[in-house]
Amino acid sequence: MMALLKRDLAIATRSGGAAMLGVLFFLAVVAVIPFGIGPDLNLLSRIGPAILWIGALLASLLGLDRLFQADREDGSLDMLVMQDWFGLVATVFVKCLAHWLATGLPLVLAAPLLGLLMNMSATSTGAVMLTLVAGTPAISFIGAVGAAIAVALPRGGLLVSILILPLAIPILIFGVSASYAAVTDPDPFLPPFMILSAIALFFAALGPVAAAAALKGASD
Amino acid sequence: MMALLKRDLAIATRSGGAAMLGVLFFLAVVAVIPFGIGPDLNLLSRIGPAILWIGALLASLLGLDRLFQADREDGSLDMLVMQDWFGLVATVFVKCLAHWLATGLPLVLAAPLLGLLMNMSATSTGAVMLTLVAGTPAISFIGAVGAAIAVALPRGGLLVSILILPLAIPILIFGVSASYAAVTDPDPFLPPFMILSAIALFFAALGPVAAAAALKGASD
Amino acid sequence: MFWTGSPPFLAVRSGDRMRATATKLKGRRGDSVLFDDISFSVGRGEALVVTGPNGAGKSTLLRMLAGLLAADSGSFTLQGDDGADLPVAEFAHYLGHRNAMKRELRVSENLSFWQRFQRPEDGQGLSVDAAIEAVGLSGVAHLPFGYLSAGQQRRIALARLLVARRPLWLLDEPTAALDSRSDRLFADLVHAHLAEGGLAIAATHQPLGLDRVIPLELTGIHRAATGAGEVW
Amino acid sequence: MFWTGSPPFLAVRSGDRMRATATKLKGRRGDSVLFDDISFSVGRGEALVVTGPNGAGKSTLLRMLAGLLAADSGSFTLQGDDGADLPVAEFAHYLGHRNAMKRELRVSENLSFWQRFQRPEDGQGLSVDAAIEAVGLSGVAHLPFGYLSAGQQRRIALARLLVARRPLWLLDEPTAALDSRSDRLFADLVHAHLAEGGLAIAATHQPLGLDRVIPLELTGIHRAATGAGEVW
Amino acid sequence: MTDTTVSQGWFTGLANPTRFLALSGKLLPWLAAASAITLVVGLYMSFAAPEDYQQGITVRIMFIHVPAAWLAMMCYSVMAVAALGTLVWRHPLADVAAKSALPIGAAFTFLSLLTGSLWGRPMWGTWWVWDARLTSVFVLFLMYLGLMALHKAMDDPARAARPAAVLTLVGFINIPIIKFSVDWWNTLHQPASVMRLDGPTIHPTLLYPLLVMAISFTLIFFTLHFMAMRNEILRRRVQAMRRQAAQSIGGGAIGGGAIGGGETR
Amino acid sequence: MMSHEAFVFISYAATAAVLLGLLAFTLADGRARKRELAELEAQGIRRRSQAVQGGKS
Ligand code: HEM
Ligand SMILES: Nc1ncnc2c1ncn2[C@@H]1O[C@H](COP(=O)(O)OP(=O)(O)OP(=O)(O)O)[C@@H](O)[C@H]1O
Ligand SMILES: Nc1ncnc2c1ncn2[C@@H]1O[C@H](COP(=O)(O)OP(=O)(O)OP(=O)(O)O)[C@@H](O)[C@H]1O
Ligand SMILES: [Mg+2]
Ligand SMILES: [Mg+2]
Repeated sequence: MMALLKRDLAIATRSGGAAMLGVLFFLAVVAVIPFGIGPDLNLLSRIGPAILWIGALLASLLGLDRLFQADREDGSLDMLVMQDWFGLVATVFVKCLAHWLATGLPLVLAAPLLGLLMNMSATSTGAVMLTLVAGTPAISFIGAVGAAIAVALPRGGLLVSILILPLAIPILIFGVSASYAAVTDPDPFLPPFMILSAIALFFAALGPVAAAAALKGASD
Repeated sequence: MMALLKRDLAIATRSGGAAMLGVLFFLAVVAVIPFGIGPDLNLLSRIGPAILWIGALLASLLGLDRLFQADREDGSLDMLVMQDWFGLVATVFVKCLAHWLATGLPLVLAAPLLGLLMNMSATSTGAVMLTLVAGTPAISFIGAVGAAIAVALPRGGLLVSILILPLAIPILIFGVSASYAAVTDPDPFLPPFMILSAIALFFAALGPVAAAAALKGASD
Repeated sequence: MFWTGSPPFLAVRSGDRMRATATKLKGRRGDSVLFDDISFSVGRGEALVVTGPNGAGKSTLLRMLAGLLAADSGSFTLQGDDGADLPVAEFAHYLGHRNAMKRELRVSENLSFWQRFQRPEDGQGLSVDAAIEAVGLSGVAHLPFGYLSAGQQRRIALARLLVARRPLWLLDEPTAALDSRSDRLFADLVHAHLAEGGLAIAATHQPLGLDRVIPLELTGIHRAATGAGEVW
Repeated sequence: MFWTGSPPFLAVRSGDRMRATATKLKGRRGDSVLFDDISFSVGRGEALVVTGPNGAGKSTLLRMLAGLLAADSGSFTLQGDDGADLPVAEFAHYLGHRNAMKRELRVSENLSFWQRFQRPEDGQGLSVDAAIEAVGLSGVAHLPFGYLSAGQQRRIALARLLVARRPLWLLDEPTAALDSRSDRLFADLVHAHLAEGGLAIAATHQPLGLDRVIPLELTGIHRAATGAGEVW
Repeated sequence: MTDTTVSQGWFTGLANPTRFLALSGKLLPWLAAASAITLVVGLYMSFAAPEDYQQGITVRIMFIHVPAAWLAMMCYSVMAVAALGTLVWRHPLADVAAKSALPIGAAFTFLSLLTGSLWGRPMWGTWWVWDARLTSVFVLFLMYLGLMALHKAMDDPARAARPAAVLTLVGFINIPIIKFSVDWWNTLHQPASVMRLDGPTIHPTLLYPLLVMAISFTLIFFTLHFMAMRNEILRRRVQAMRRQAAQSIGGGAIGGGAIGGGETR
Repeated sequence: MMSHEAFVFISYAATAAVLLGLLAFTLADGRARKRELAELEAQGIRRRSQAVQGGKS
């Protein structure tokens, strides 16, 4: 399984540059929002966490549709599916992890820079980073279900996003509210963050199983 | 060439009615935003144009990297490259057009509906539509260069995102600022819009030629 | 013998009963039955060669054996030396039409990935270099897989079978794109595999150069599915 | 003859001088020269068959002839009947290792796309249905290409050569994955093409079943590039 | 290909497509008539109902808004049950039921969104707000459309069935969210007044027309759903026959003849 | 600003339009499927079990 992680990371970093693309897209999102709300630094810093979260959610969609498609096209998917059930679930889990490491983690790391651009306080930026660490893997995990469903579709990209976005809404809600709770005083940070973590754990358990089921069914 | 357009559109639509998918994708993106930044209608209507533009950029990026890769993997690219220079440039142009028709145009057409959801004024919505009409093809055209380079480099598309997205960001910025200029009073709409159109024309001319050159060079 | 190093764990001993047995397999694609009532049994040291015209269902049969497709009815089991059922997925190698290699990774990276992915903890198999050597391509290890010629790619795909030792080989047109020298090389590989107690099931259009095989011919005449198949 | 309909525009007439001529072609991949000083000339009704071990450079040569790769030195030209140079890209069909068909489109959609894309305005060729018929697969026209078996896919790829008539065929292992019946069918297709004044250049490991061919063997012995090739 | 294998048993026997066609054929005229009658009665009652002292004439929008909203949720629940049928019993008719409910559910959801907007404009002064109730209904609408897109993307219905069923079930969490969103988050939208544990709090002059309209919409739903299911069955039958015909023309298939394989040793 | 009656009217009209549209589409779809079946039968293609289970529906 480590081997799989290493291979997927090698491919991600070698071709496509998914990590870079995600961060750049993220940057683009953050760059255009100020146009809308004007140079109101106060407002910017207020909606900063939300913007970072939305950017991260959307950036995670990039490349998600190829999660299994590339393997299907060169025949590797057959070997992956040709495992016992636990092996397959573990494989999907590891592939999600690799996807997160290649696209989600860079976003987390880029968050401080973007926080600066959005005039966010250090606490706020820290809170966003923390919630992103907990939340973005959940997006990858639930995204795997969409990717597995669309594995046989030529241009699954949009379809995967459509299927996944409604399911990702809870992640967004609790991610953002935890980030806000960290800076606004009466609200405690922990409850929404715990819920976010619970969702992440739930998706980490559910996503690979559902995706594995879809892959088993899709094999032809 | 019409045949190519038809084929590419057919492939795009096979995965579930391209136009509908585009609109749906956009709806999903827009639906997600209020969960992030909250249901403040005022704020929403202010960042509306930016959201629409970000959605358009994201939709264009999803699947853009596959513009030539799919053809390469099944061997069709050889036949496309095996034309005279003008044929190849025309082919790239048509493929970009198909990509735009399948992903960009639906967004333009859906913009009024989304404007309503984002509580945008009619002027604002109109301005966004106009800028999207001018700007989204430019993203497809310049994206083709990236896609062609990605095909060329067997192990290092990293360049692609680093090269292309920075080029796409000006489109985004001028598109968004023109949309805002249309509604905020002191700023004139025309200058940024003219710049946007100029960029679009420039990319429409440059993109296919550059992409064709990259493809010719890439063939191995 | 090129299997140097570790002792041949598969070596045939008297009393070895490892067998791959198909019973009344029925294969369907869409609404037509490709084959029905396929039964065979392959033991250690034996090879089954499936032949038949294009579209007869050879690949479909092999994918069923590999567990990638569900059989319409019938069963395929692999019994270990002690008579217990073994999971095919873990004891068989499947080599399909596609090579299961990443173009952008080096040959050695590709192979060592599969080695670590497919070799069980205590399993055996050649080292990556030895496997590349065994398919006669020493020197290409550092090249990206995509740089190889069609035949070289196929040979590297064959090398995957060597880096993780598994008793049953399921091969779908293994010699496609191979030149005549490599055909012989492939035959030697399979011979060695069989000699060490392996089992092989191969679909092919070309003679594989194996001398003692169990033939199985699919006629390519399909019939429409009836009964349970006709739902609507 | 299965080319029914339009008169055979390629039919050999006395004085026809269409020729494909290679002069001192040199092919390089990376730092090694695959072949050097390859010269040949193929006229109407003639077929050149390139053989050689895996990795010898057959595919590389064919891609050079098709104009997909630049030759290191030397030239390849196609002269029309009037002696003028014709653009190879427009007068040749190239069939590579891959089939150039979309899995998700129907067979008929794939073929009619290539027909409209590759057939010149005034060009000739079979209708899609006739071409599918010619490769013996009538009935699969409405199926998605991805549903076909490997050999059926290859045969549909061959059908592409029929829907848009071009005088020069460049074929890279055309019979890979074909069964023996289809091998003969392919030989007939090439025969018909040659009989009507076509030219063919094919790379292969298997006998193609053609009776009069010009052989060209690549040794597969590569040498390191020197001289002009060695820049560094 | 176990997904099309029909195991024997009373349940599957009852749900045999051919038998379903026969049964639903008999039932449909009655259903259609009942829907028409209740609709006419309901419409009459809604216009006979007195105007609300607060909302004036716009209260009449309620008589279609609320049933449409209920049906939007009920339709998804029907689909979720059918999805269970697909996954657990692997019965093809369950997939037919789920697939053909999609456009109907989407239509009712659309109606509830539209009439809600039309009601919101005079009542709240805005067409749309992003509150929890409205947004969750909007997400429901998106999920209907997404599932339709998924079905359309896969040309082989047998291959779309299971992924669509998985997705339907995963998306079911949205239904309780819609139902209880008004209680969980304070919103503009008013809380439940009919379907409450402690009985309806709405005045009978408004309640009865509402209930009749709800019954009518439910009957309309089942009428349309049965019709759509019949169409879907016929569509799949045509598809199967087409494929079969094509195979008997090409590929050398002969009916019931000897086929490949056999004992080899 | 529209009168309140207009909102009510548009609501009822839109509901009627959507439901009638759905009905019309379903009827047309059914008719098209029946036509296809009839065409296939005219070509002599029938369900194998037709003799047992009886005819078109
Ligand atoms: C687009 C906007 C709207 C949407 C999506 C929407 C959605 C819904 C839904 C899903 C229900 C069913 C809730 C349940 O069964 O518990 C419902 C019920 C109801 N809605 Fe709306 N609604 C909207 C706008 C409005 C407006 C503007 C009003 C009135 C001012 C309104 C008044 C009601 C009433 C009275 C009920 C019945 C509640 C009950 O008795 O249980 N809605 N709506
Ligand atoms: N995914 C699929 N869906 C539906 N039908 C398929 C699918 N794959 C193959 N078929 C059909 O099943 C039949 C058998 O295909 P299969 O690939 O098993 O043949 P094969 O014996 O391997 O042929 P070949 O020698 O050409 O590789 C063919 O008629 C093909 O059209
Ligand atoms: N894209 C490439 N980049 C670098 N080297 C390549 C590339 N493609 C092929 N080569 C090398 O060039 C040599 C010739 O390859 P080519 O594909 O022409 O062989 P071939 O004669 O067609 O072999 P086969 O019979 O296996 O198809 C091989 O040694 C291969 O490694
Ligand atoms: Mg096969
Ligand atoms: Mg080759």
